[in-house]
Amino acid sequence: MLGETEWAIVLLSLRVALVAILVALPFAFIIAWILARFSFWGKSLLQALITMPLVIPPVVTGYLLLVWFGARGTLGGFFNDVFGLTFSFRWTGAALAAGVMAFPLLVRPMRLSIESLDRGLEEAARSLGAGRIVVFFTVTLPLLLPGILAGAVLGFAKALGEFGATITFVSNIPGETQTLSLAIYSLLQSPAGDAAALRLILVSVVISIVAVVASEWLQRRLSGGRT
Amino acid sequence: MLGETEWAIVLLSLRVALVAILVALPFAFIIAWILARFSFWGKSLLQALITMPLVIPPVVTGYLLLVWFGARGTLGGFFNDVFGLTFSFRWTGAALAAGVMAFPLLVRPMRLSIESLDRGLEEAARSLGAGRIVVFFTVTLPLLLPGILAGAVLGFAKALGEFGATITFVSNIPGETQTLSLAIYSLLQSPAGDAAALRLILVSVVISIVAVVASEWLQRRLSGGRT
Amino acid sequence: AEKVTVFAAASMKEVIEQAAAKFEAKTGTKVTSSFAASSVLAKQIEQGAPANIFISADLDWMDYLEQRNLIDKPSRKIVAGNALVILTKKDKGDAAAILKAGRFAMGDPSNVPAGKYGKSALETLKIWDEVSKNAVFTENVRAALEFVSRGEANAAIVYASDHTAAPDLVEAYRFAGSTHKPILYPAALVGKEASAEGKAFLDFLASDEGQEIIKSKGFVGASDKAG
Amino acid sequence: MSDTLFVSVEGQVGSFPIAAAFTAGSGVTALFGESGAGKTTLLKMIAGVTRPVKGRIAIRDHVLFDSTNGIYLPPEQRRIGYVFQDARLFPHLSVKNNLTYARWAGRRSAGLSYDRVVALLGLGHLQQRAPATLSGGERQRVAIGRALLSNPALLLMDEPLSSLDHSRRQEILPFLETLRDETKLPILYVSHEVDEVARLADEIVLLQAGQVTASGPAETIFSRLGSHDDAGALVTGVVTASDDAFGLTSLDIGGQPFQIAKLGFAAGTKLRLRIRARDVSIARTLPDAISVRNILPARITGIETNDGPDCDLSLDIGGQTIVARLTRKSASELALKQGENVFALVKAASVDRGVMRG
Amino acid sequence: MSDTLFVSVEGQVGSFPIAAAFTAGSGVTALFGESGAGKTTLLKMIAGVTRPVKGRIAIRDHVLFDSTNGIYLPPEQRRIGYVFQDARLFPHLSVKNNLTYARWAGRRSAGLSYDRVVALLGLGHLQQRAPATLSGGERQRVAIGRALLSNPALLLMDEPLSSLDHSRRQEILPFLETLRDETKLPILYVSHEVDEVARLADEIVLLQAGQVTASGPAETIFSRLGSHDDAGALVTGVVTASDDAFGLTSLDIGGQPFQIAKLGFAAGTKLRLRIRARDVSIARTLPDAISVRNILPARITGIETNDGPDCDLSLDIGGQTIVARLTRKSASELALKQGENVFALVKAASVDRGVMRG
Ligand SMILES: Nc1ncnc2c1ncn2[C@@H]1O[C@H](COP(=O)(O)OP(=O)(O)OP(=O)(O)O)[C@@H](O)[C@H]1O
Ligand SMILES: Nc1ncnc2c1ncn2[C@@H]1O[C@H](COP(=O)(O)OP(=O)(O)OP(=O)(O)O)[C@@H](O)[C@H]1O
Ligand code: MOO
Ligand SMILES: [Mg+2]
Ligand SMILES: [Mg+2]
Repeated sequence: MLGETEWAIVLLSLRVALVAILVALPFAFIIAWILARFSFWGKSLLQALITMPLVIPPVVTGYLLLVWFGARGTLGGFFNDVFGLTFSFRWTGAALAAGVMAFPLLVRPMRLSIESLDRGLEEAARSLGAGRIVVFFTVTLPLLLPGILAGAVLGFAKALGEFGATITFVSNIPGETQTLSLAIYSLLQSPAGDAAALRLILVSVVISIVAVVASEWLQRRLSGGRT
Repeated sequence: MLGETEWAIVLLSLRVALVAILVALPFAFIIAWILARFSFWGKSLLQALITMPLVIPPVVTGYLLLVWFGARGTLGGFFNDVFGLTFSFRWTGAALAAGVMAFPLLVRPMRLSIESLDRGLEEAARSLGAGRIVVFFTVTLPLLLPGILAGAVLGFAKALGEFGATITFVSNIPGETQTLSLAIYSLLQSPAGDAAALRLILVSVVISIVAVVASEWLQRRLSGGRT
Repeated sequence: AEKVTVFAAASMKEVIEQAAAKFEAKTGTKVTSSFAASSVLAKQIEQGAPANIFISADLDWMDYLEQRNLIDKPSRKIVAGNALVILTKKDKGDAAAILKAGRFAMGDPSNVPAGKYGKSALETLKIWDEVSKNAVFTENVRAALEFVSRGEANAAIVYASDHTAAPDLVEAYRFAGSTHKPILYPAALVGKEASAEGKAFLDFLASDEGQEIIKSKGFVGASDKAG
Repeated sequence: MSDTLFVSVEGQVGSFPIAAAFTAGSGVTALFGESGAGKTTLLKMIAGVTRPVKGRIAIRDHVLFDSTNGIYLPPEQRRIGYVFQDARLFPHLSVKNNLTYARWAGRRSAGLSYDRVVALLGLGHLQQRAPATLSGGERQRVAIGRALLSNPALLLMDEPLSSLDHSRRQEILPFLETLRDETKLPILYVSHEVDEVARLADEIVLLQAGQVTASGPAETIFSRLGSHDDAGALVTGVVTASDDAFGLTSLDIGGQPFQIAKLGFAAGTKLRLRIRARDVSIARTLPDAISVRNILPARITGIETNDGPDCDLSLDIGGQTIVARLTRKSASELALKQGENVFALVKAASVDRGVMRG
Repeated sequence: MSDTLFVSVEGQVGSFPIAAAFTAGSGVTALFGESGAGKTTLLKMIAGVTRPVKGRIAIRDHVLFDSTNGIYLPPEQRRIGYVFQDARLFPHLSVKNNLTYARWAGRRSAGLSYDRVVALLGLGHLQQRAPATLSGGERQRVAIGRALLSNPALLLMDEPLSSLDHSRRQEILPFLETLRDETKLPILYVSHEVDEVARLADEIVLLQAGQVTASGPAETIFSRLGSHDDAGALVTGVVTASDDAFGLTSLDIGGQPFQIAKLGFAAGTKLRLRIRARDVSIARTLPDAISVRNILPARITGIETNDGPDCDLSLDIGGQTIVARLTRKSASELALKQGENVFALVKAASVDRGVMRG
C-alpha cells in the first residue's frame, strides 16, 4: 500500500512524535505539578509563558528555535557540548519543535487533574508507611492517569500534525526532518502530488485514531471498576 | 506605539479569536459531555475525529474548510442560504478556521472535568427540587469551571496563533482576514520586516498573558474558599 | 560520492526533483533537497543549515545572504525565469475585464514575490487602483489555484509555471515582460568552501539538459530572461 | 394510621439484588439492617436516584414510580428531602447557600423557617464558611438542615446522627419528633442505634440481604431488633394521672398501674414504652421498702435459655408481654418455671428513654 | 501505667485555634468532645498530616514533633495507623489491595495476619470489589482493616464504628480490646458513644473548643461524661472465683462480693466495672427471693436533686463510689438521707457491658 519512502516518512513521524512526547511528558508534569500545588509570585506568568507556543505563529516559534537551538545558538551549542546532542536540521530538532509546540497541551489537562486530586488519599497512603515517592507511584500517578492520558493524546496528535515550527527550525529534509505533515505539504505543492498527499493524510488519520482508541482503552482498563 | 493598521489587526484578531471560542465553546461542551457521560459504539472514533484538526497539517484542514465551507461548498451554501452567513474571504471564515483548530483543545479538558465530577452532588441538588437545567447552572457548571476555563484559555491561545488553516481557507486579506499571525508571517517574508514582526509578536504575547492571568484570577475567584 | 543538499523555493520542487534524478543517474551523486519558502530557507542558511546550494524564488533573499557573505558569490547565477499569467476557468480575455469581474487571488504583494510582480504589472497597466479591492492575497500558489478551481475566486495571478498544477484552468492572459521587473530564480553555492559536487549540480541545472527540464515545467529558461 | 408511603421494588446495584416491599404510615419508619443490607440502595430508589427494575413507589396518591405505567418521576418532582449517608454538600457554595439551596434553586419556599433550623442545628457561626472547612459533624448538620429546608413531603435520613455527639443528638431527636407530630411528615430513618429507633420509630422495616424480612408497628417488630444487650419489648399504656411535684406520670398498662419519670402528657394519651429486658428484675414475694416503683404481678409465659450466663423470661402483664433478663443462676435459685406467678420489678428511671408516643 | 503518648501542641486550622496537651498510657484513650471541638484536627496533628505551630508529640522515646528542635517527622515515619473519619479508600485499588497497601507500598509486613483481619471485619466476599461499590459500613470496615494491617505503634481511630450496626460493633470492640491487651498498642479513640468509651477507654481526654478541659484515668473522668441518661460510675474489683456452670464471675469490691455475668477471668485479675446510675436500685431492708444478685450494703454520701423527676444518690460501697438514680418520689417515700445505710441492688445482667480490664 505504502511505498518504501512513504514508510520511512511514517516511521520518522512516529519516532519524532513519540520521542517528543515521551521527553516532554516528565517536564510538563513537573510544571503542571508546580502550577497546581504551589502559589508563588508570577505563577500566572509561568502559565502564560507555557501557553506561548500556541499563541505566536508556529513560524515564529520555529525561528526562535532556530536562533536558540541552531548550531550557532547558545542553547544549541550548550546541548552539543554537554550532551553531544545536535538539533539543527536533524530529526532530534523536529522532535524538539514538536515537543515545544505540544507542551501547553500536555500541561493543562495534567494541571487540571492534579488540582482536582483528593489530597486526603495521599495523606492516608503516607500514614500507611509509604514514602513520598512510593505514594506518588502507587496513589497519585494512577489517579492522575486520565489527565496524563488526555494531555498525552492531545500532545501526540499535535506532535504528529506539527508543521510550521518544524519546517522553519529544521527545514524539510527527506529522510531526516521530513515528517508526515511536511511531506503532505510538499506533495500539495506539486501538481501531481494530490493522490500521494491524500494517502499520507489517511495514514496520519489512522495513526491518530489508533492513538486515541488506545488511550481510551488504557484509561478504561486502568481506572478499572471505579465509577 | 502601534500604528493604525496595527491596531486594526489586533482588534480583528481579538474579534476572530473571541468569536471563535465563544461560538465553539457550547458545541465543545456538548461533545465533551457526550464523551464523558455516555458509552456508545464509536465513542473512541468520535474522540479521534475531534482530535483530527490537531493531527492533520493545518493547511489540509484549511483546504477541507475551503471545500466544505467555501461559497460553493455544500455547508457554505447551506449557511449562506439558511443563516445568511458567508465564510469565504471573510473574518467569519477566519473565526471558523480558528474555532475548528481550537476545538480539540476545548473538548479535552472539559471532558476530563466532567468525568471527574461527583455526580452525587447533582443527585443531591435534584432531591432538593432543582430541575435538570437549574442543577446544571447552579451545581454542574460552577464545578466544571476550572475545566472550562482551562479549555477556553488553550483554545483562545490557539485561535490567536492559528495560521495555516486560516490563510488557506480565507487567504490573507488586510482588514478582513489578516489576523496577527498572518500579519506576522507576511512581515517575516520580507527581509526588512523583522522589526515590525517583532512588535506584533509582542502584542500577541501580551494579549495571551492578559488572557491567562484573567482566567487564573477568575478561577480563583469563582472557586472561592474551596480547597 | 558525496551528496548534495539543495535548499530550494517550494515552487522549484518539480524541477529540482527531476533534475536530481537525472544528475544522480549520470554522476552517482545523490541529491537531497528541502523545499520551503525562500525566506525560511535563507534564514536557516544564516543559522548554519547544511545546504550546498540555495535556489531562491526572488533576488531579495539571495541578496540577503550575499550581503552576509554566506554564499559563494562567484557561483551565483540565474537558473530560471518565469512569466506572470492570469488563470481562469473561462476563456481568454482582457486583464482588466477579468479582474474587475470579481474576486481574484494573487500572492501578497507585501512579501510574496508573485504578488509583488503582479501588483507592479497591474500598476503599469493602470488598473491596480480599480481592481485591488477584488484581490485576495494568498501565501502560496496552491491556495490561489484552489480558490479558482473551487470557484471562490474568478481568477488567479500566478506564474506560468504554476499552470501545470492546475490543468483544469486556462491561461486567460499573460502579462508582458515589460510590465514588471524580470522574474528570476537565482541559485548559488552556500558557504565559502563550495563542494565540488554542489558545483557540478549547479552546472547541471545551467546546462542544456537542465534547462530542458526547467522549461518542461513551465518555467522560462535562464538565458531567455523572459517574463 | 393510614399508609402514607407505599414501596414495592425490585432492582439491582452491581451484583447486589434488592427486592423489597413495605408500607409505612405518616410517622417515623425505621429502616434497620446490618451493613450492606441494602438500606441506602432502597432510599436511593425511593428518592429517584437509582431506578428499580420494576415495582411501584407512592406517597399517598402521588405515584413516584410505577413500572406497569412507565411512571418514573425525576428526583426534583418527588418532594423528598434526602439526608445522604455522605453529606454531599455543594463545595462551591457557602454553608448558607447550601442550606437555602432548595429555596433559590428548587423553588421550595414554604416549610420550616431558616432561622429555626439554623438555631436548632447550631449552624449560626458557620453560615459563611465553605464546606471544606467543616468538621465531620458540622457537615452532617448542614446536610440535615438542607434537607429539612426543602419542605419535603417525605424525609429520607440515612444515618443522619451517626457522626454527632450525644448531646447534639438529644437536641435534634426531639425536634424530629416534633416535626413528625406537627407536620405528619413521614420519615424513613436508617439508623444502627437501637435507642434512636426505639425513641423515634412508629414502624420498623427489617432489611436483610436486600429483602424485607419483617415490617410492621414498632411494638411487634421491636423485640427482634438489635443485639443481645438491647433486647426488650414495647408495651402500650394510657396516661391516667401526673404527679407534678415529683415529675411522674402514671399509666395504666393492661389494668396495672405503672409510673414513669416523665411529664407533659394529658390523661388519656396513649403511650408506648420501651422496657429493656436487662432492666427487669423478678421477685417471688412483694419486696418492701425498695426504690423500684413498678412492681407488677406477672405470669411467666416462657423461659429461654442460651449458652451464656443469662436467660430471658417472657412475662405476661395484663395481656402484654415484657421480657426480663436474669442470670441463669438466679432463675435456678428462685426455681422459676413457666406458668408461675411472680412480681416484675421495673425501675421508673430506666424507662424514661423508652417513652414513645403511640 | 507509664505514659506512652505525649502530646502538647498549639496550632490553627483556618480560624480555629487548638491548644491541647495530654499524656496517655498504653491502653485506649478516648478523645471526647462535641462536634467541632477539634478532635479530628488533633488526630491529624499527631499523624503528621497537619503541622502544629509549636509543641511536642512523642510515642515513648520516639519524638514525632518537637518545635524546639525542629523535628517534624513525615507521616510515613510515625508508624501510626489512622482510621480517618471519612474512609479515604484508594478508589483505583481493589478492597484487597487497599487492605494490603501498607505491606506492598509501606513495607510494613509484621503485625496482624491478613486472614484474621478480613475474617473479623467480614470482608471476605468483598476483596475483589472496587471501593466505589461498597456500602457506607463496608467502606468503614475496609478503612479499619487497612489501618490495623499497617502494624502501627499507635492507632488513631476517628469515629471508626459510627457507621456500623450494633452486632458488627460488638464483634469489633472485643477485637480492639484484645489488640490493646495483647500488643500494648496505644489507641487514641474518637467516639460519641458513651458505651464504647466506657467499654474501651482506660483514659479519657475531654476536648472543648480546641482546649483540653480534663484528662486522666477513665474512672475519674467518666462521671463527667455523656448525657443524663448515661451517667454512671466506674468501680474496680478483683476476681475471686468463677462459676462455670452458670457463667458467672465473682469479684471482691472493697470487701463486698459482687457477681457479674461474664467468664474467662483468672482469679486475681483486676477488673473495672461500669455501673450505670439508672441500673442501681435502693432498698431499706434486705429483699428476699429476688433475682437481683448483688445486694450491697452502702452508705449514702450525697443526694443530688435536679429539676427533673430523678435524683442521684452517691453511695459508698467498701470505699468506692457508685451512683444510683431514683425517682425523687421513691427517695422521698423511703425518706433517704445523707449518711444513712441502705442496700444497693445491682443486677448482674446489667453490668456485663461495663466490664473493663483495669
Ligand atoms: N479551614 C478552616 N477554617 C475555619 N475553621 C475551620 C477550618 N478547618 C476546620 N475548622 C474548624 O475547626 C473546628 C475543629 O474541626 P475538627 O474537624 O477537628 O472537629 P471535630 O472535633 O473532629 O468534630 P466532629 O466530631 O464534628 O468531626 C471545627 O469547628 C471546624 O469548623
Ligand atoms: N456496584 C456494585 N456492585 C456490587 N455490589 C454493590 C454495588 N453497589 C452496591 N453493592 C452492594 O450492595 C449492598 C447494599 O449496599 P447499600 O449501600 O444499600 O448498603 P447499606 O444497607 O446502606 O449498608 P451500610 O449500612 O453499610 O451503609 C452492599 O453489600 C454493597 O456492597
Ligand atoms: O440481677 Mo439478676 O437479675 O442477678 O440475675
Ligand atoms: Mg448505607
Ligand atoms: Mg471530626
